[in-house]
Amino acid sequence: MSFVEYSDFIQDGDVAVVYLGHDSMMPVKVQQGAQTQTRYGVIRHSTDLIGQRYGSKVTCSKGGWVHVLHPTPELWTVTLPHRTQILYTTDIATITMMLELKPGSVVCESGTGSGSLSHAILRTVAPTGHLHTVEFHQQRAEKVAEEFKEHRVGHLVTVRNQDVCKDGFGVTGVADAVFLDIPSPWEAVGHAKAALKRQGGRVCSFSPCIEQVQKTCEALAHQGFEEISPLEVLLRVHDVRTVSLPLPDFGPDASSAQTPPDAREGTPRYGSVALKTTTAPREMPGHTGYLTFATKPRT
Amino acid sequence: MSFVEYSDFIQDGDVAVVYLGHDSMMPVKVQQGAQTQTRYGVIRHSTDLIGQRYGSKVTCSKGGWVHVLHPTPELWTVTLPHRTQILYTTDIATITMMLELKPGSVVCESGTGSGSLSHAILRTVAPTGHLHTVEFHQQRAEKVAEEFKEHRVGHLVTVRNQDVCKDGFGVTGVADAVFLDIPSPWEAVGHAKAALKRQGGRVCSFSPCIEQVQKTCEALAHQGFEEISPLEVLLRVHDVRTVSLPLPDFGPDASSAQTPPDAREGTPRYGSVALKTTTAPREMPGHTGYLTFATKPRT
Amino acid sequence: MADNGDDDPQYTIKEGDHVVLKRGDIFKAIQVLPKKKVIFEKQWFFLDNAVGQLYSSTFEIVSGNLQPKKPKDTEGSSDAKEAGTDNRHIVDDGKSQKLTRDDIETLKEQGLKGQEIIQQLIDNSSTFRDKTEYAQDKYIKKKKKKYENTVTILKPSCRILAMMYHGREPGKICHLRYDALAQMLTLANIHAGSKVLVFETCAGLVLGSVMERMGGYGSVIQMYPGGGPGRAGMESFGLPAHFHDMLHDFPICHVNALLAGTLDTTAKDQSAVEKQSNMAADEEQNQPEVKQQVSPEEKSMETNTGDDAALDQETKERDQRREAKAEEKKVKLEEKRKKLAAVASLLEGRNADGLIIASRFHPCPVLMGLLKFLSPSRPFVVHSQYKEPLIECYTKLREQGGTVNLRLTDTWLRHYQVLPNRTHPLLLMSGGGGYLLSGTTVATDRAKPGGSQRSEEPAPKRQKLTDTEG
Amino acid sequence: MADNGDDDPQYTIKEGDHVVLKRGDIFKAIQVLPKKKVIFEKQWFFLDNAVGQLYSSTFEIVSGNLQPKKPKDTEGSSDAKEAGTDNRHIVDDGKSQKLTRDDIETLKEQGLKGQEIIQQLIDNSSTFRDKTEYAQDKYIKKKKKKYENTVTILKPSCRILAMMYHGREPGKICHLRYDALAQMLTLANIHAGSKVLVFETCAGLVLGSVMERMGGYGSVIQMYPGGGPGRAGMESFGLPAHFHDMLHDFPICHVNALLAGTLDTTAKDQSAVEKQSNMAADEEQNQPEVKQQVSPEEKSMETNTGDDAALDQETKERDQRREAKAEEKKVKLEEKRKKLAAVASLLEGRNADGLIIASRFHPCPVLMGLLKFLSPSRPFVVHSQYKEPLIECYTKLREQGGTVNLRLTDTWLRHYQVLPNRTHPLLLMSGGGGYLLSGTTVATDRAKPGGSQRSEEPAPKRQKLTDTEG
Repeated sequence: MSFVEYSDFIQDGDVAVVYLGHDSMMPVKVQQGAQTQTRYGVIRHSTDLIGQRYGSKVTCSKGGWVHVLHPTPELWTVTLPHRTQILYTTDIATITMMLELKPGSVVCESGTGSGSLSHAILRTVAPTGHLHTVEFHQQRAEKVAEEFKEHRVGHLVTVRNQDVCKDGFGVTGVADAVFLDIPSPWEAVGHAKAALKRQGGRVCSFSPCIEQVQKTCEALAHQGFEEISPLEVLLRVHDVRTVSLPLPDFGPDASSAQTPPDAREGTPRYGSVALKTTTAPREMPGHTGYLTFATKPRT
Repeated sequence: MSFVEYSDFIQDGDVAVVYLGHDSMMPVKVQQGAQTQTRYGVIRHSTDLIGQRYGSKVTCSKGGWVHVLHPTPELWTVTLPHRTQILYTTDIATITMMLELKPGSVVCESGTGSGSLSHAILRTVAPTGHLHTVEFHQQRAEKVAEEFKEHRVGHLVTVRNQDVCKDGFGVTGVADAVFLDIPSPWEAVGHAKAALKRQGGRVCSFSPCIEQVQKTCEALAHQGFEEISPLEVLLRVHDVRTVSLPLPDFGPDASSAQTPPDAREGTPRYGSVALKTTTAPREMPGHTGYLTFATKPRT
Repeated sequence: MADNGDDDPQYTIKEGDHVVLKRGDIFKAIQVLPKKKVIFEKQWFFLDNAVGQLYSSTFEIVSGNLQPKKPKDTEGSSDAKEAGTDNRHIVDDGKSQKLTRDDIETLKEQGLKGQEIIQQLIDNSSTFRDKTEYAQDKYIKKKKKKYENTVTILKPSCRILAMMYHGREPGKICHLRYDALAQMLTLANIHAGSKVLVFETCAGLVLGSVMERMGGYGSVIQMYPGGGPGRAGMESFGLPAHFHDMLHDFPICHVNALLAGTLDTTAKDQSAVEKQSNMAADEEQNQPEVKQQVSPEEKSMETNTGDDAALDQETKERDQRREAKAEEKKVKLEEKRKKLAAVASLLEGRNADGLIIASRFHPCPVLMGLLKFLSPSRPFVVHSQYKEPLIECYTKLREQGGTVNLRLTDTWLRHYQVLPNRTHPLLLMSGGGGYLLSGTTVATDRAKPGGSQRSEEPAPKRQKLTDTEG
Repeated sequence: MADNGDDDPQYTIKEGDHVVLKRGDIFKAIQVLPKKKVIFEKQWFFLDNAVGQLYSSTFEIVSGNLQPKKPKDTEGSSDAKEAGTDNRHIVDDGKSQKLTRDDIETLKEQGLKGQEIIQQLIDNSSTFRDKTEYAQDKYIKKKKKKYENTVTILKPSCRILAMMYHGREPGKICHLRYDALAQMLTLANIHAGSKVLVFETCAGLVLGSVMERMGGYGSVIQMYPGGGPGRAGMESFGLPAHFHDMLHDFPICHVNALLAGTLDTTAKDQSAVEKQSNMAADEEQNQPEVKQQVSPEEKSMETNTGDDAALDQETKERDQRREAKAEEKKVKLEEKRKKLAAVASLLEGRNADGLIIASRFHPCPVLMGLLKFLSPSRPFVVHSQYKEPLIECYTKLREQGGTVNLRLTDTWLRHYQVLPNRTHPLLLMSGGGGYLLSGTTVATDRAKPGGSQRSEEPAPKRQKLTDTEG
């Protein structure tokens, strides 16, 4: 297992994702002899996981069962331990495409946060690209570096514990893309420009507030960035369900000659109709942040 | 006919709406002896309109036919002559509810513009309410006053040609609600407060840009308004259509014993399925403006 | 609605008034009754002290009673906050708050008010000053929600009640969001002096909104399914008494008979009226809205009447009661008959000015049935939580003709936080407020009944085969 | 991708390169060929002068040729504008622009460039200075669009081509909006080294995007319906030659045979291969994408070969050609056979790592058929312009089991204008980018074939009867 390469079988030392049910998953570090407690009972790593195929059904001690999934950056995003606000897959997918990431891309990122985006970047730039990620919070920088190793992507990433607004990304003229998720992105725009290749590249800044976007756009324009394009993407989840709609009873139809237009074949006058449809969740994320993209021209 | 009262029959002097087809309508001033040219031919007012029932089908000179509709503020909004950017029904409906308009309400409005919102306000506050509307552009103020008369709502409205930011609404302490659609609404917030009843009332400001909203919110808070609530409403139109989806041909099914899960009853293996669905229009209005509502407390 | 000063009783809370309690974004509709305990946001209190106070006043809840608050006291002193620029120095050790849960309980027992407790929490948080302004704001909001105990009493309105139902019990109003309701009222051109048909299972919210918009002028006919018209939501509007004079109701089980001209509402034939009454009884258990209108006191009375002693006496009384009930029933039936006759005559002309449908029923048969009561050139609007049944309505109407301007829409509503340097859309939004199908009736060619009414569009605008509407 | 300086050929436009022309938000993909006339935004020009220039350069079109522009020249001097605060003084008399249409044509003939013409228009507008900044901006944009004649040449990328197709020809890509494509690539975990199945009728855009994301590592198997794989969009990516080595294709008409183990790809049985070739010919006329790949020159060659003189000579030549063609066909068939055998062996293991479907076909049978080729614990994503067929997919998958994490979603995309005091969402937005159904495969219990596989959810999480998923 690695976050950038599929394996067929679960091995000692892997990180696996236990699927407990819809929207309910947990990551597990697979260790010979270890056990994991779930609401369906205990999973014994040596017998239940190691040597099993990813995707297998595992019966827990209480008789309930779960599926064990191969980790992906997307599964990691929904199961990782939150040390900060994180970026979710909808924004991540947009960032990946709009930054034009692909195998071989060199990317700078700050802040690393809980590493949600970092894993997705690493997946996309592997096996020949590199991620330089800067996190000012020391505890977090250490923790995420440890996770990268556990997820076998450590060779693709350099974690730096410094203040990107003061000290930049620690590299110059090497990046194809730069991503900013910091409170004052406009203070780091100059460093972003310096980190990007002379031939140009793409930059993205994520900010929840429009004032941050305004200042960042100003700084980007001032630094000569082009195609400055702020946008927002929201995910809408459609819950599939079967609903039953009762039919109204308008009373006996006196004029039997002309059947009323509401008479339905095969359904009694006084019944209901079942219907496959989707419903919107009562509440949904109304905003995560604005994504401001721009292109650094050749300099 | 009046914009605040239905009639059954078309009379000389009415304004009627000619429905030519989906999203194609035009207003007509009904006049004994007059004619109106449409793409289906001429409509002769004396014979084709006057005395006919609203909603009737009228055959034009070229043999095509149209329906003649009773005017409503909503039909007026989609057919009125644009002298400015106008407010559309989606925003108007929201404004009407969130300003708590009802029969008897006294409302102040600026600018009047092309009168799209004004007609909707008049419809709702009639027969006992009143609209004080302020328009700084003289030509427009005169034109809209003329239209109010033609639409038989002149008795419900006072049109003032002045600068609301300098001179206010011309009334004090009488309004239940104030609506602002001007470039610098924050300059009129004080006048809005003065126009509202001592017991309190509601205010709404429409602005396309967020900076206008920010300044207006600041001014509203400064003037002691409460429940300051900026929002946005967008209309999505769903086009109903029947689409045909071809079925893929996976080739002859060797194992006839186990029918594949994709085999459909009654449809040939190599055919298509018709489906009632809706599609989104390729482009839709992505923004009209922000609506900022607030409550003036008792003072 | 001239300005009559504060003496005007409309601005004063009176006993028996329908009011709305508000805290933050939370609303609750309630009637002001003496010594009636009210639960709101997990707190118990009496409304008695509110009587005689002005509407829109804010009260503090002090040991179960309302205590008027000075205006402006509610506002947090957000300017006084001292904010860090980022949160790099915050180490999450779970120990940043020095006040324990027990400390807070002690503060509450000491009678500290919500605002004061929050200030204590801020003062005792070692990390508060290091948090970004954004995070500080979140913190205060969270704590406010937990410890504040003020309540504002509002005069009900369509806006407030629609927001209340949507926030508290969207299931009861078929997930009709307030902006969708706003669209319906406008698209249906609801206004004073018209004759409007309403078919709803939204607890009476839609009915009340229509009545408010008509200001007591004109007539509203509530078409209701078996079990009686649901009106709790309409009552919450606290509309003036004379508004109720314009309200009529008609059970839809008589629609076919009325349309066929076979509905007999004369005194001779009671069957129609009686059937309706029986059905109401039969179906009551299927009507959650109706059941909830029965107050707990009434229920307990019913269950406590049984007593084993003095059986004879009881039997006698029971007979008397039965007789009295039979007489009562007769009078009621006669009243009902008169009412039914009146509303039938309103409907018979098939000249209503508007139709609003928002229900848990399949909208298609409802719409096709009720549309027949409209004059030509009148608007109608149907709401449904689901899009598919409205597609069916649309298709049927296109096939049948008699309508133009058909539109299937929904609205998308977004609220904003606008604060210095912290402006953004709210992080949570409603998933959906339902779909609307709206249109306008037109005269159908009565000369050619039945037959080929399909091509209701002008000839030059032929449809492509696969497009139902261009 | 180290920084190799400008000598690196990847930064230089070469003959034969696939490039993208850009003006404002308008894109067009084109191959750089000598003396090839190009039409872009109603203007004709040759690309020859671009060869040897750097990518992302902007050119001015001067009498049909490209002329490199200095950077920064493109930007309008928006700071220099003098704006009115409102438009009260503007009387619309239709006379505010003093330049006539003829004047403008004269300016153009004088060789004035777009930017200069716009300045002339501004200078000659009596109302421009009185307009609000907002209105000024609109005016300039409108005029810019009309009179500017610059073009930027970009290196193609998934981002640019996806935006191009969506803007120009959404019908060709099943209305798959770029943000939806972005979701698909991420949800399907497309990355170097995996084995991915692609089924698309999006002109090859999805295929190209997948190939770009895999960087030439791993394998992509394009499953294609009759008529041959559509790839024009993929070619536009201008991917390095070695990327094509990882691309395989398989006609779906052999899927059932392959799954049943009856597909014979040995030399003895040519029928399978031949059938495929014939079908390709039969169906070509139903494939607009394929037809459009035929260039006008090829077409005219075909129609001009007929000549009435020297019939004998012709007959002879025709025979020769026929023989040569037959031989050629044989060789081609053998090649095809080998390729089919190779791809069949890739699929037979049923161990693909991902599946992406975006087509005009009903997604349900496509998904149910192709899902069988995936390993357990692998993601799949299906796009459809319509929600209903994906509801069907969802329901089928829930019935059948073998998948988890099913989600039916769509995304909502909003672009912003951020300018001092003029920040707002763009006034026009895309109506929709299509719906996605995504999920993950899991191992099915092969011990119990058929039978009751319905309760694929863990026992304690029972569904309500009316809910398909909670």
